[in-house]
Amino acid sequence: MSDRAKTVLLHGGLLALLFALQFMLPAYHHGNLARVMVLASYAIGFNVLFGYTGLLSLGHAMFFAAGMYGMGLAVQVFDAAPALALVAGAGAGLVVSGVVGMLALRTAGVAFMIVTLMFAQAGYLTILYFGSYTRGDEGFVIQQAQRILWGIDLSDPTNRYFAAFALFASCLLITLWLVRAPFGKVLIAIRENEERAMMLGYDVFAHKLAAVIVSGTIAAMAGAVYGLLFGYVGASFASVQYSIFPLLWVLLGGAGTILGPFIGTLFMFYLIDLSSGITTAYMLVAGVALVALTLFAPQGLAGAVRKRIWRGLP
Amino acid sequence: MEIGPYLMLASLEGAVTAAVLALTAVGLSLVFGVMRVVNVAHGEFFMLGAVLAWWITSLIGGHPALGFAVALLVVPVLVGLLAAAADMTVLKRVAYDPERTIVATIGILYILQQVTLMTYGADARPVEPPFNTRLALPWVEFVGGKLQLYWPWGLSTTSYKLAVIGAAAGVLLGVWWGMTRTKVGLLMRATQMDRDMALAFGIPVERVYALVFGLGAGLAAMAAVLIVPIQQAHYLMGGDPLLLSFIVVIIGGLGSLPGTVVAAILIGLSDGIISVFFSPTLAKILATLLVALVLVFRPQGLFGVRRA
Amino acid sequence: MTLLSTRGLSKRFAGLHAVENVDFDLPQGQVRALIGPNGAGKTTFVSLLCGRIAPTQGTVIFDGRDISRLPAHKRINLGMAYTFQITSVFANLTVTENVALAARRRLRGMAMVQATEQALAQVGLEGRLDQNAGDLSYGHQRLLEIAMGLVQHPRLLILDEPTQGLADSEIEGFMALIRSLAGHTTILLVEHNMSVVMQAADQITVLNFGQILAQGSPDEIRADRAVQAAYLGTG
Amino acid sequence: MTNDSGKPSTTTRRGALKTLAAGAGAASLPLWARYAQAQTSEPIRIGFQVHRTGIGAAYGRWYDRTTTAAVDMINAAGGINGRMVEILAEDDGTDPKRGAEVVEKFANQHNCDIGFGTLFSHVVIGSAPRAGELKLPYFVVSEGHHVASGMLNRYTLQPGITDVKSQVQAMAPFVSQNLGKKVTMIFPDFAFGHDHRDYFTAAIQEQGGEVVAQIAIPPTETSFTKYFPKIPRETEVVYHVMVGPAVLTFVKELGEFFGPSRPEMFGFIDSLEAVDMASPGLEFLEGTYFWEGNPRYAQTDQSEYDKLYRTAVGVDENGASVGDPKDISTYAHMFGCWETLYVIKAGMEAAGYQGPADRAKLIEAVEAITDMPHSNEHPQGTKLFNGKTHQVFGPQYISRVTDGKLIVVHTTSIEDTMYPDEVDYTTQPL
Repeated sequence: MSDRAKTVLLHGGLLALLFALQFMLPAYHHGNLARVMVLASYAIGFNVLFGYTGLLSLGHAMFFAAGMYGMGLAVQVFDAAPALALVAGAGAGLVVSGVVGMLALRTAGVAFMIVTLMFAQAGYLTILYFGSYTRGDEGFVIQQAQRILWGIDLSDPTNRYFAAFALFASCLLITLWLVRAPFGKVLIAIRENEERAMMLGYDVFAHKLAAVIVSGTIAAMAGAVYGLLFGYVGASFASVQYSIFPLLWVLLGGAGTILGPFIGTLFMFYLIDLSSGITTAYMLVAGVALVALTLFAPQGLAGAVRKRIWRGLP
Repeated sequence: MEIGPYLMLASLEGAVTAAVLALTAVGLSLVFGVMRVVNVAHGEFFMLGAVLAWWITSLIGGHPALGFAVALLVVPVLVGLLAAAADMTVLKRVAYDPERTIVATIGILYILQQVTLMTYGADARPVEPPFNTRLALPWVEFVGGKLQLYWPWGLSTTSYKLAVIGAAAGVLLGVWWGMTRTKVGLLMRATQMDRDMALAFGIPVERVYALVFGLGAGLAAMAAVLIVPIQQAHYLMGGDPLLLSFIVVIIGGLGSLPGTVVAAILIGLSDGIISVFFSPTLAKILATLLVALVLVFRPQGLFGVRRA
Repeated sequence: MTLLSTRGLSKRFAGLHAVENVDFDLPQGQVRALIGPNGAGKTTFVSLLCGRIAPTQGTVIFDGRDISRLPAHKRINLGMAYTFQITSVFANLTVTENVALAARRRLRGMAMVQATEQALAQVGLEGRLDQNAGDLSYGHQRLLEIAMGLVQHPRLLILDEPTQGLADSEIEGFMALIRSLAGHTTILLVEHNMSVVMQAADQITVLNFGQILAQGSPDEIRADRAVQAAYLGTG
Repeated sequence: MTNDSGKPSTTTRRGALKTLAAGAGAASLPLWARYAQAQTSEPIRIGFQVHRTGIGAAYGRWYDRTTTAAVDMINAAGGINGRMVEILAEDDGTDPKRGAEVVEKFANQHNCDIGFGTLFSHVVIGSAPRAGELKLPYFVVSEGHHVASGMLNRYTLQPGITDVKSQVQAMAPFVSQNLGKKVTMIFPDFAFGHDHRDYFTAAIQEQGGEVVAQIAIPPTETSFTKYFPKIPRETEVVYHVMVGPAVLTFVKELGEFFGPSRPEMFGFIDSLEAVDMASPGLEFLEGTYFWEGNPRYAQTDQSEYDKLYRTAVGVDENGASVGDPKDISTYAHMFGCWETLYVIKAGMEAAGYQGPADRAKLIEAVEAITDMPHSNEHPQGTKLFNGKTHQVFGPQYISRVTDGKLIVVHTTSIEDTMYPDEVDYTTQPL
């Protein structure tokens, strides 16, 4: 079987499975999977930058929150329709990631991590500062009546699942196409050897900036959809913890793989959900997972598959 | 309050912040300088210092000064040993790769925080200061063309706060002396300048790394022991010192100890004084952005000496 | 016609004059060798040409255009190609993908695939297409570097110590390759191996202490006393 | 069983010492394990959303103890409609995202009849939309104004604790008549603090007073003295409210700032909730005033109801854990759990609640409740429930620190806490 056929089969298979699960899962897991698909889209966005371009951002929550607040404030303050609000969310992510990228990409390595962390912290405080619009830490509700997209009530579980599925499928397919396209191959080249990529004539800065923007906009889209599907916009989504989560998910699933973010998000979600029944300190699980991954499996679950079973795994 | 006494009070408060911050940040800076890694778990070593100080003072009882003195001696050593163990079991095994170290120390951060939650609990607990007298301070004013002293409302500090400043200055002098005048300090500086050369000269680099990592954490813990009679020990208290230390270390130049101390004093003092003029939350936003922009536009100057 | 020239090109590192005031002209179609003792500033000089490092002073003119202020990738896009002295391949990517990355800037689809295969065949790596570049022997990585240069069909190919670490048979192949390119590709060859230089180069430029010491045909250079002195360390 | 201070889930000071000393990381048992008593076939399952971790954990621990005590008492008296009550507790990490997930878990995984219990406003606001969609009656004990403001939905109710708007506006008459007209407010710079700022500023103006300065303190702040010089000299009353782990530092530094010559002080007990009044550095509070949701110290005229409630939860006359006098309860808030559970009981009994199919009936039954007399079920005082706004109204206590104890000097009337309706949830479909 050719690589292309295997790729189509694998990713198409996953999407078909997720589509079919809609009709089989019990309500609780049905709801969880919808949530996981939105969060996995966030992780997919993070992975474009971290996994494929080799840039580790510790401030992705600011993009997620930019989308969430871009959408939420459009609805809350300007009474926008959901479709327009989603566009506003994506637009906010585009602008924020563009500006942050222009500045942060002047640094590299550890400095890039710290700069993104600092920008994200400033973003978090800004949300609190403009409390008269954002309701600060408390956040606000997107009412059910404001969540009807083209006549589809997104608060209905079935519709929510399909909306989450649509977001996830588009993010997955877009990134799959992207990393197999020349643009994505250049990103990988930059990850592997930035100077060599430059000396092959590629505009490294422009490619990295594009990667930040694609990554940030996908994260923002996930944030906007999250707010719309679950009816809440709040500052906690902009906090440091929500910048660490996608890193954790992507590392667990396999950085630089298309399926890794989904696998990691799903795995971590259930790990926390199950361990919270055993210990109150369930974030301990996250800590142990991070240390263990760094020590024993830096390539993650899908990364191990790529190493041992199929080298062509995109 | 008039602007004069106000600035004096802000400076006094800022000096306490600066003293504790300098100790914490010097620990972080030392680790970056010698080992070239960023320790994200640094704030949790600070938190552990405060929690262990509470534990020891509670166990000992008696006069508060007794338990506090024991804590001041024992806690930094305990935390330092723990950090050295983390260095040898985790950081050494990722070969001090800068990015993997950050991820691993984020993991260590959660582990320390959550284990503290499971054992110590979620409450904020106070430690009694060994001594604490309120000292009202005078200010001068012109009355009928003559200078005279008066006692403005609220212009005061406490004996303990002054002691914190003194103790921190003493410890920092000790660190400076250790780095410049002792053989261990020489080994550290040699390792900092050129790891490979140090290895070639038979310096036990791995042991130096464990020592430095332990020392860095120990300094954070000592800062926490000093501050815990003023604040309280709480399992989530590590976040703020971490962020502030980052800011200080970046402004001062990563790896440069004098720069770090100067930056700590600058940040500590300005924190109080800026909030005179801006909304405090806005001041924090501006400070954070400033740090990001300093890193963006002046990275070489602020990262100390770059390696070729 | 002159393809590349520099005027007053200088680079100082903390007071050290790595390249000083170099005026250099390279006519189109020529194979030029750049030689000189260790530390003469050869790699610094070619790095200035392709923009890896910025000059302290002076101009670089390529195809009649002042490119001194252009970033490296734009210079490459004008038709330069550069192979690294210390091999710098994409170690975790396959041999094919390494060359394809170089080809893709110019070509797409089947044309890109063909050009890649052809370049790899030219350097004799056609049997190792799916290996990771990092798993190749050092000599093969050098050849891969050259293939990455060739596939760009550059107007100016800068080869920095291409034969270092190659076996004698591979050097033979390399010489044949250079000969096949001669005429339509201008080549700037930084080289230590004197027999390669003498056979391959039309003209030779000698650098010493960052300055041009001599320039001329292989025979002229061989006879030059100053060059001999520089190489023997008495100059 | 009334005293649960020895239970593994509650980390007392002594307990913490022991576990720290052992260095053991023993995790607490999940609640369901402790409640797995053999009872009648089908217990009523109440999902208890609790802050076990995160910034709200100190409150969560006492909400847990109060809930446990109330459920034990309800079960000992025969349960609800003859069925035992079972608590299924899940930690929400004081995080809105996890909060919403926990609500889903209650509805779809644990098959709970209702959800109950959470305190922090952002968790309530993040979780309530899901509760509304899942049609899971969601009883919050948060004192936020979010319920009565109309932001939430028909399935979210707050029948056990008054909201911040009521509390704050009821303080204004006492402050202006007894303490002074010129007030400086110090509050945290986020939504909870902004509610205090907005409601109190309006209320004191109505009383002819004024707010001369508003000092907002950023979240994550750990030292406070530098903000105090902004208190204008003309200030007659300092109004302070602070939350989070740094509250003791805040109050201590306030004392150190003023020394012997302080103005009148009026604080919300949130500034010292779960903090020992005997902590060193708090001596200056003698003679200052506090709002208390429920008096921490047993008063001389303590009601029988408070006595019973206090004993049941395991709190001594000073508001501390019976087992550990240094382990101070969150007495001003946690009664809300107790009272809410009894409102649930009353609602279920009135609705003849049989199972999840009767959830809508339960909502209607609770909406129909109006008067809640001072009783064992409502030990904090007589209350009035507004079915339209889903919010309860009740008395507020103002205490003066006397000999290191909080002595109630004024009790507001329910009328003082009332304000015009901002929403009518009963018009929303069920």
